[in-house]
Amino acid sequence: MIVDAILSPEFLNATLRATTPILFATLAAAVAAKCGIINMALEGIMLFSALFGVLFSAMFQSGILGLLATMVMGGLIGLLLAFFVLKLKTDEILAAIAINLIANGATILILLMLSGDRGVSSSVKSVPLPRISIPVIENIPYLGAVISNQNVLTYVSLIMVVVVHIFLYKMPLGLRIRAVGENKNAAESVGISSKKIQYIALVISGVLASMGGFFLSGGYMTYFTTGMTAGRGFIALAASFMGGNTPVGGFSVSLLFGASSALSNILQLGNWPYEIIQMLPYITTIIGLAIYSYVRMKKRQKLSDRG
Amino acid sequence: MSHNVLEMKNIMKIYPNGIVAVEDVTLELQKGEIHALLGENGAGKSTLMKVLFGLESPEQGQIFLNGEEIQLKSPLEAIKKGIGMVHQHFMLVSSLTVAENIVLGIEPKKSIFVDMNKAIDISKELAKKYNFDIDVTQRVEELPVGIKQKVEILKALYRGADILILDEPTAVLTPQETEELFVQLKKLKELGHTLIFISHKLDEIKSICDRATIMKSGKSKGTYKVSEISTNEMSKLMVGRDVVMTFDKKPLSLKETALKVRNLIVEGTTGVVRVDDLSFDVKQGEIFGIAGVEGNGQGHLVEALTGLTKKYCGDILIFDQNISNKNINEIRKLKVSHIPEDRMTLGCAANMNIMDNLLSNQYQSSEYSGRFMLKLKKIEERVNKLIKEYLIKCKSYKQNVGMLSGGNIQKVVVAREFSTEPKIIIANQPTRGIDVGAASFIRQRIIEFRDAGCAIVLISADLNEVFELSDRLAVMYKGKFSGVFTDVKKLTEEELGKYMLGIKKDEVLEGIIYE
Amino acid sequence: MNSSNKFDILRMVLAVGIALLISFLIILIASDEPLRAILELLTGPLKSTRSFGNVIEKMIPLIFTGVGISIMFSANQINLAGEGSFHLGGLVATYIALNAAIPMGLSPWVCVLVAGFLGSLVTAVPAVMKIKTDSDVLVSSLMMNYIIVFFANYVLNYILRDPKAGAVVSFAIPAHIQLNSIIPGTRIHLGLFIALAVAFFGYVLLYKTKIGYEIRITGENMDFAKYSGINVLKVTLISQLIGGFIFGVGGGVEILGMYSRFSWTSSLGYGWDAIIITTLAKKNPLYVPFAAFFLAYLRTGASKMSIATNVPTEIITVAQGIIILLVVAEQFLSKYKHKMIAKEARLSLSNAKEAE
Amino acid sequence: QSGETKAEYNAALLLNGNLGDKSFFDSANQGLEKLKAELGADKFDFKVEQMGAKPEDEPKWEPTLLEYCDKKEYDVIIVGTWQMYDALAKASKEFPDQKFIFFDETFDFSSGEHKNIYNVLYKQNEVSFLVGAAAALMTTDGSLPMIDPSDSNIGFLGGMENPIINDFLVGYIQGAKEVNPDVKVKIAYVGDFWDSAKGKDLALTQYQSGGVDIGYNVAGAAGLGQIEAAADANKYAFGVDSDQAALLPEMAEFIPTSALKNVGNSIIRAIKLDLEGKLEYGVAESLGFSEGGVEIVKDAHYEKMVPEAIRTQLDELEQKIISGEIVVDTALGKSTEEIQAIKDSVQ
Ligand SMILES: Nc1ncnc2c1ncn2[C@@H]1O[C@H](COP(=O)(O)OP(=O)(O)OP(=O)(O)O)[C@@H](O)[C@H]1O
Ligand SMILES: Nc1ncnc2c1ncn2[C@@H]1O[C@H](COP(=O)(O)OP(=O)(O)OP(=O)(O)O)[C@@H](O)[C@H]1O
Ligand SMILES: [Mg+2]
Ligand SMILES: [Mg+2]
Repeated sequence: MIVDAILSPEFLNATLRATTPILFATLAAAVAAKCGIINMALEGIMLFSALFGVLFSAMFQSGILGLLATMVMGGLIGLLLAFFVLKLKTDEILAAIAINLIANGATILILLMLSGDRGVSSSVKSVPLPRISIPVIENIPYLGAVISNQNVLTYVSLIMVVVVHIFLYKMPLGLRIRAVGENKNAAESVGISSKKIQYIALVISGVLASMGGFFLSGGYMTYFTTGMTAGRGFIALAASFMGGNTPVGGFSVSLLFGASSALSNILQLGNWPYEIIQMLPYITTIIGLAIYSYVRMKKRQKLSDRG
Repeated sequence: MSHNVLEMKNIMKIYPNGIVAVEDVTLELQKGEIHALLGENGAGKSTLMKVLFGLESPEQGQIFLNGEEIQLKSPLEAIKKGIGMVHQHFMLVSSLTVAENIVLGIEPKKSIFVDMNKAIDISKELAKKYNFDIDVTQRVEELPVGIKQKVEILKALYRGADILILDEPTAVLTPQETEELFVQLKKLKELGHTLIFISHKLDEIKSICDRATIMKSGKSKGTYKVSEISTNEMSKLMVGRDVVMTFDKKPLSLKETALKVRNLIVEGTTGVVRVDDLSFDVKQGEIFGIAGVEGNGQGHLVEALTGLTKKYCGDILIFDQNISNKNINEIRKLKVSHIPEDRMTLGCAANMNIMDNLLSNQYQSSEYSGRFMLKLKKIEERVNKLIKEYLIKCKSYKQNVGMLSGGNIQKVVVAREFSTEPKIIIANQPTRGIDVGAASFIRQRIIEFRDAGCAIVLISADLNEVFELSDRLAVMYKGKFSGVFTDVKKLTEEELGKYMLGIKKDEVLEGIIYE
Repeated sequence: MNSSNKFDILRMVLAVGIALLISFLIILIASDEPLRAILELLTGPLKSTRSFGNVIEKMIPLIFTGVGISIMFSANQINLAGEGSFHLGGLVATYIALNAAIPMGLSPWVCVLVAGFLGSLVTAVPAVMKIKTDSDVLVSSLMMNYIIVFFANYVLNYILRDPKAGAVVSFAIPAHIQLNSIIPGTRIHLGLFIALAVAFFGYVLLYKTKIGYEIRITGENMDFAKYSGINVLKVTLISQLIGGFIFGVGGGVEILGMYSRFSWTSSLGYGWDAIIITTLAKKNPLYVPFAAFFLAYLRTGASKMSIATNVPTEIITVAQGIIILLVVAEQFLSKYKHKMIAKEARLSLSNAKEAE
Repeated sequence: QSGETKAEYNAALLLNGNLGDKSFFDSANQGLEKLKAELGADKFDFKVEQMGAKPEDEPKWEPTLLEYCDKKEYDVIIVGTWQMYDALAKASKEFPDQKFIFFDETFDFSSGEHKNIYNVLYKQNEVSFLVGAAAALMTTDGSLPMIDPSDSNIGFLGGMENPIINDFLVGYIQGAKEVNPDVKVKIAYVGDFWDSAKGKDLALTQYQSGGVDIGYNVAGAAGLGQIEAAADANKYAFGVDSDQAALLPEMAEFIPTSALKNVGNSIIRAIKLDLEGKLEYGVAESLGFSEGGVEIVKDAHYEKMVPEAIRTQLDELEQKIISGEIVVDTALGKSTEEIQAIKDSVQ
C-alpha cells in the first residue's frame, strides 16, 4: 500500500507542495552565497514574512498586494542584514542569528498586540493566494494530478528557479554577483563596486525568502502560527550548499527534501514509529552533505594536483 | 620627436603603516613606446603603478594625460581614461569563461541580458586582432598560466586601454610563453598602444623595451634609452648599495653539517617545477645566503625545508635525519627555527597578545609546561626578558601583536624563533619592510647566532643584507642556483646583479656541497 | 587596561543600553502603565528570594552552554550542535538515572558524566565530517540538532515513557538522583556549583593549559598554528569534543536539577542562547557567568513584568537580538574608538615629552 | 486589563500553552469571557497568562504559578492538564488559603491535604466514541457528497502520542468498530501541537493517499491543518474541543460536527457555585455525557451535514453510554504495547 502511495500522483503533488517554501529559501540562499555571503537569516526573514504576509493581505484584502508588500519587507530585512554585515562589519553568522532571534520575539509580540493570542493568527481575516488548476494539463492522466491544482506560489517557485538561473547566468548583474562572490579583487580591478553588488544580492535574497515565508501562511496555510517556519530556512541553507549554490542544483536538493518530507508523511500511514520517520529528511540531508562535500574535496584535490 | 602621452610628476606615496613606498618620482611616457620600469623588490614599482591605476591615492604629485591634469580616484576612472593594468597577481574569476572575464563590468547587452554570443564574438575578434590564440569559451580555471596572462591583457585592451601597465607579466611564464607574449606586445606597440613593462629580467627589457626608468628605494634613478645602456649599467643602477653597514663577525669556524639537501625538486600548486634539482650543504657556524629576485623558487625551497610542504622529491637531511616523513613539529624538535616571509599570515596571530605569540614554539617544552598546564610564571618571566632583550616597543606583553608597528611585530617573530636555542635558522626575508634600526638589530642577532655555532640559511632579496651577512652566497634563478660564491667579500655588486638577473650562469657550482 | 579594552566594554554597555531603550520604547507604546512595567522588568527579580532564585536557576544552563560554545568558537569552529548535545545530555542522564544501579552518592555524578560523553559525540559528528569530507560544520551541525530531537523523542516514547503520566514524559527520576535544592524557598540546585566550576575550568583550560593555548592559536590564525607545529585537525576536534561534553553535562544537570522527568519533545534553544552569552562574554569562560546572570535576570524580569502587567516577555527576546547585533558590529562607534585611541596617543606623547 | 484587581471576584487562568488553538485553552478562556459578560466586570474579572507550551517554557510554569499565589489577588487560580500537576501540588501545599481549579487531569487527594483544589475531569473517550461511530457510519454512506463509499478508511490526527490524546484515539477506534468491525483507521501524529503546516501535510496524505475521507483532529493548533486539508481535498474533518465549524465558518462545510470538552462550561459552573459558597474543594468530578462535561455539537449545521439515519443511531449510542450499557475503554494507564495492539486492530 505504501508503494502504491509513493507511486501515486498525490505523492508527487505533496512533494511539490512541501518543496515550495524550501525552494524559495534555497534560491535565496544561493543568490546570497553567490555574492560570497552565507545568509543564515533566511529563517527569520521567512518567519517575519509569514506573519506580515497575513497582515498585509488582510490589510489590502488582496493576496497579490499582500505578497508584493511582503516581498518589499523581505527586501528590507535583507538590506538590514547587508547594512550590518557590509557597513558595520558584523560577523554574518552572528548578525543572522540576531535577526532570527528578533524575528522569533517580534512576530509573537506583533501577533499578540493584534489578535490577543500567541499561537495563531486566525482571527485576522487574510486573503490567501488561491490554488489554480491549469486547463489543459489538468486533464492529462497522471501529470495533471501532480502538477495541476497547486497553489499559485508553487508555480511561481518553479518559475523562479528558471528566473534566478537566468538572472545569475544570463544577466549582467548576475555575472557581477558571481564575480564578486568568487574574487572580490578581480571584480574591483575592473571597476565594479563589490559592496554595492553585495547589497543588491542580499536584498534579492531577502525578497526570495519572503516569498517562501508568505507561502507558508498565505498559500499553503491560511493563517500564521508562531514558529511556523520550523527550521525550513536552515534546511534551505543546507539544500543550497549541497546544490553547489546553483538554482538548478538547489532545486533538485529541495525537491529531494520535499520528497523525503512527503515520504515521511506517507510512511505514517503504515503505522511506523513516527519519530524515526521524521528523522528521514535530516538524515538524508546530512548524508547527502557528506557525500557532496567529499566528492567536491576530491575534485579540488585533483584540480590542484593537475592544474 | 614623439610627445608625452602621460606624465606622472613628483609622486609620493606613504602607506598607512608609515612606509614611504614612492618618494618624489617622475615618470614620462612617450606615445607608442614600451617603457620599462625596473628596480629591486620593494623599490616601489607596483605602488607607483597602483597610483596610476587609481588604486592608491598619492600623498603628493600630479598626473597629466595628453598634457591635461587628471584625478584618478578609482580604477573605474583610470579605465575610463584609457589606462589598463595587468596586475602582478592574477585578477581573474576562475569559474567564469574567458569571454565573461573579458567583458565583466561592461557587458554587451541584448535587452536585459548579457549578449553572450556578442561577448564571445568580441573576445574572439579582440584575440584575433592582437594575435592571441585563446579559446574564449573555456573557463579560466582550466587554463595554463600563460594563457591567463593573455586574458588579463585582453581584459585591459577590451576596456580601451591606450596605456597598458604590465606588472611583472613574465614572472610566471615559461620562456616559450614569454617569447609568444613579446610578439604580441610588439604588435600592440605597432597598433599604437603605449606600454609600461615591469620586469626584473634585463634581457627581456633589452629585447622589447624602448626606454627604461630605474627605481631604487622609492626614488627614480633616471630614464634611459634601452639601446644606449648596457645590462651591466642597468643592474648597477638597480642594485647599487646606498649605505654600507658593517657588522663585526668572528672569523669563520665551521662545525658539523647541519643541513644536507640532495636533488630537491619542489612543485608549485600549479604543477610548475619551482625548485629544480637543488643540492647543497650548510654547516654549523656559517650563514648560507640565498640571493635572488623574488619568485625564483626561494619560497618553495623554504616550505620544503621547514615541512610546510611535502610535495617534493629528493632528500632533505637535518643532522643526517631524513625529514620527508616528519611533520612540522618534529622538524622543529630538531632545533630548526623559521622566520617566515610574511609575518602577518604565518608569523603571528594578530589578535593574540605578545605573550601568546612568543610562546608558540616553546609551550611544549618541560620548562614552560607540565603535562597539561602552562607554567605561566616562568613564561611571563621569559616573555618579559625577551621583550627587553629584543627591544620590543610595547606597553606590556598583554598588548595584541596586531597593535604593534611592523618592525616590532617582526621583532616578536625573531625573538620567538631565536629564543629556542636553535641549531638551524631558516630566515626568509627577515628584515622586509621594517626600518633601518630594527633591521640592523635583527641582522646583528643573526650574526651572533652564527658566531655561536648555528647554521643559518638566509633568503633575502635585499642585497645589502646578503652581502653583509653571508659567509657563502648562492644566487637562485628559476629554481636553480645560477652561481655560488665562497668568498663573498670578493664579489662585486655588478657581478651579483648579473647572476640575479640571469645574465650570467655558472654550469659548475663549486663549493655548494661539502665533501 | 588599555584603551581598546576600555572601549570594548564601553561599547557593550552602550549596546545593551540602546537595546533596553528600544524595549522601553516598545513598552511605552504597548502598555497602558509603562512605568510600572519597566520598574517590574528592572527590579522584579529582586523582590523576593524566590524571584531571585529564578534568576539563578535560569542562569545555570546558560553557563554550561556559554562555556561550551566559547571553547568551540575559540577554535573558530562554528559548531551549533551543542543544542543537540544538551538535549541528548538530558535524555542520557534520565536514562541512566532510571536504569542503572549505581551507588547512592555517586548517581547524579555518573549520570551527568555519561551525559557529557554522549554530548561530545554529537558535536563530534560535524567535526569529523569536516575533517573527513570537508563538509560545512555550520550546516551539518544544524541538521544534527534535528536528528537528536527526533531520536530523543523516539527513546522517550518507546523506552522511557511513563504510561501513567498524562503527557509524554519519562518515569519520574528517583529523588536521590536529583540535584537537591541548596537554598530553601528556591529551586537553586547543586548544579550552580558545577556550572561555576565548569566556567572556571573552561577559563583555566583555555588560558592556562597547553591544549587551550593550541585551541586559541588555531582559532585566531590556523596557518600560524600549522607553522608552529600544531596539529590543527586534532585541536579543532578536541575543542568540539570538550564543547559538546560541557553541553552534555549541562543537559544532564538541567534535567536532574530542574525537572523530575524528562519531557523535552522539541528543541530548547539553548544553542542559540549560548551564542548570545559567548558574544557578551567575548569567548572568555570566566565572563560567562556574568553574561548568563545578565540574560537570566533580564528574562526573569520580563516574566515578572508580564505577570504584573500585560506587557509580553517577547520584548526581551527582541532586545537580546538587538544587543547581539550592536555588540558584534565592529564598526559600531568605531569613529569614537579612533578618537579615543588618538587622544590617548597624544596624551602619552606629551607625557613622554614631560618626562624628558 | 490592569495588574490591580478591582472586581469582587477575580480569577487567574494560567495556561501551559497559548490561546488561539481554537480548542482546549480557548474554550477555558471563552468560558471566563462569557462569565464576565454575564456578571459584569465589577463583579467578576480574570487574567489569562499564556505561559507557552514548548519544552523551554516548562521551567517557568511553576514560578509563574507561585508568583500568582504570592500576589494573593485572585480568589481562584485555574490551571489544567497533567503537566501542571506537580507545580499545583506544591502551590496548594505552600498556599493553603489559595483556591484552585484543576481541569482535565485527575488529582490525587488521598493524602488528605490539598483541600483547596477543585478537580474537574472530562470523559474524552466517551465523546470520541461517538465521533468514531459517526465517522465509520459516514464513510460508507454514498449519499454524502464527498464520500467514497467503497472503502471504510477513517483518519485520526494526533498532536503527540500522550495518554489524553490516546484516550481520544481509543474511544474513537472503539466507536468506529462498534458500528463497522471492518473499519480501518489511519493514524498520524504531528509531533507537536503547533506545526499546523505539518498537520496539514499529514492529513492531506491521509486524504489523498490513504483513502481516508473523514478525519478527526486532536492536535491543538496543529489540528487546524487537518481542517484546511479537508477543505483542500474536499473531505470531512471532525473538530475538537471547541465548535470549530462555528469558529471557522469559511470551512464549516467540511466539518460535520465537533467533539467538545466543555472546559469553559465546567469552569463557569464551578465559579458560579463558588460565588454562592457551594463549590466543594478537595474533590474530583468526572464529567461525561450525563454531566454535560462532553458533548458533540448538535446544531442546525450538524443536522444539515449528517444524515438523519446516522444521527438517530448516534443518539442511541449516546444513550447506551449514559445508561452504562456501553462502557468506553480508556487509554489512561495503558502501556505503549496495549495501545499499539488497539491501533493494530484497525490497520
Ligand atoms: N599595502 C601596503 N601597505 C603597506 N606597505 C606596503 C603595501 N604595499 C607595499 N608596501 C611596501 O611598500 C614598498 C614598495 O612596495 P611595492 O610593492 O611598490 O614594491 P615593488 O617595487 O613592486 O616590489 P616587487 O618587485 O617585489 O613587486 C615595500 O616596502 C612594501 O613592503
Ligand atoms: N592597527 C593598529 N591599531 C592601533 N595602533 C596601531 C595599529 N597599527 C599600528 N599601530 C601603532 O601605530 C604606531 C605606528 O605604527 P607603524 O606600523 O606605522 O610603525 P612604523 O613607524 O612603520 O614602525 P616600524 O618601522 O617598526 O614598522 C605604532 O606605535 C603602533 O603601536
Ligand atoms: Mg611589485
Ligand atoms: Mg611599519
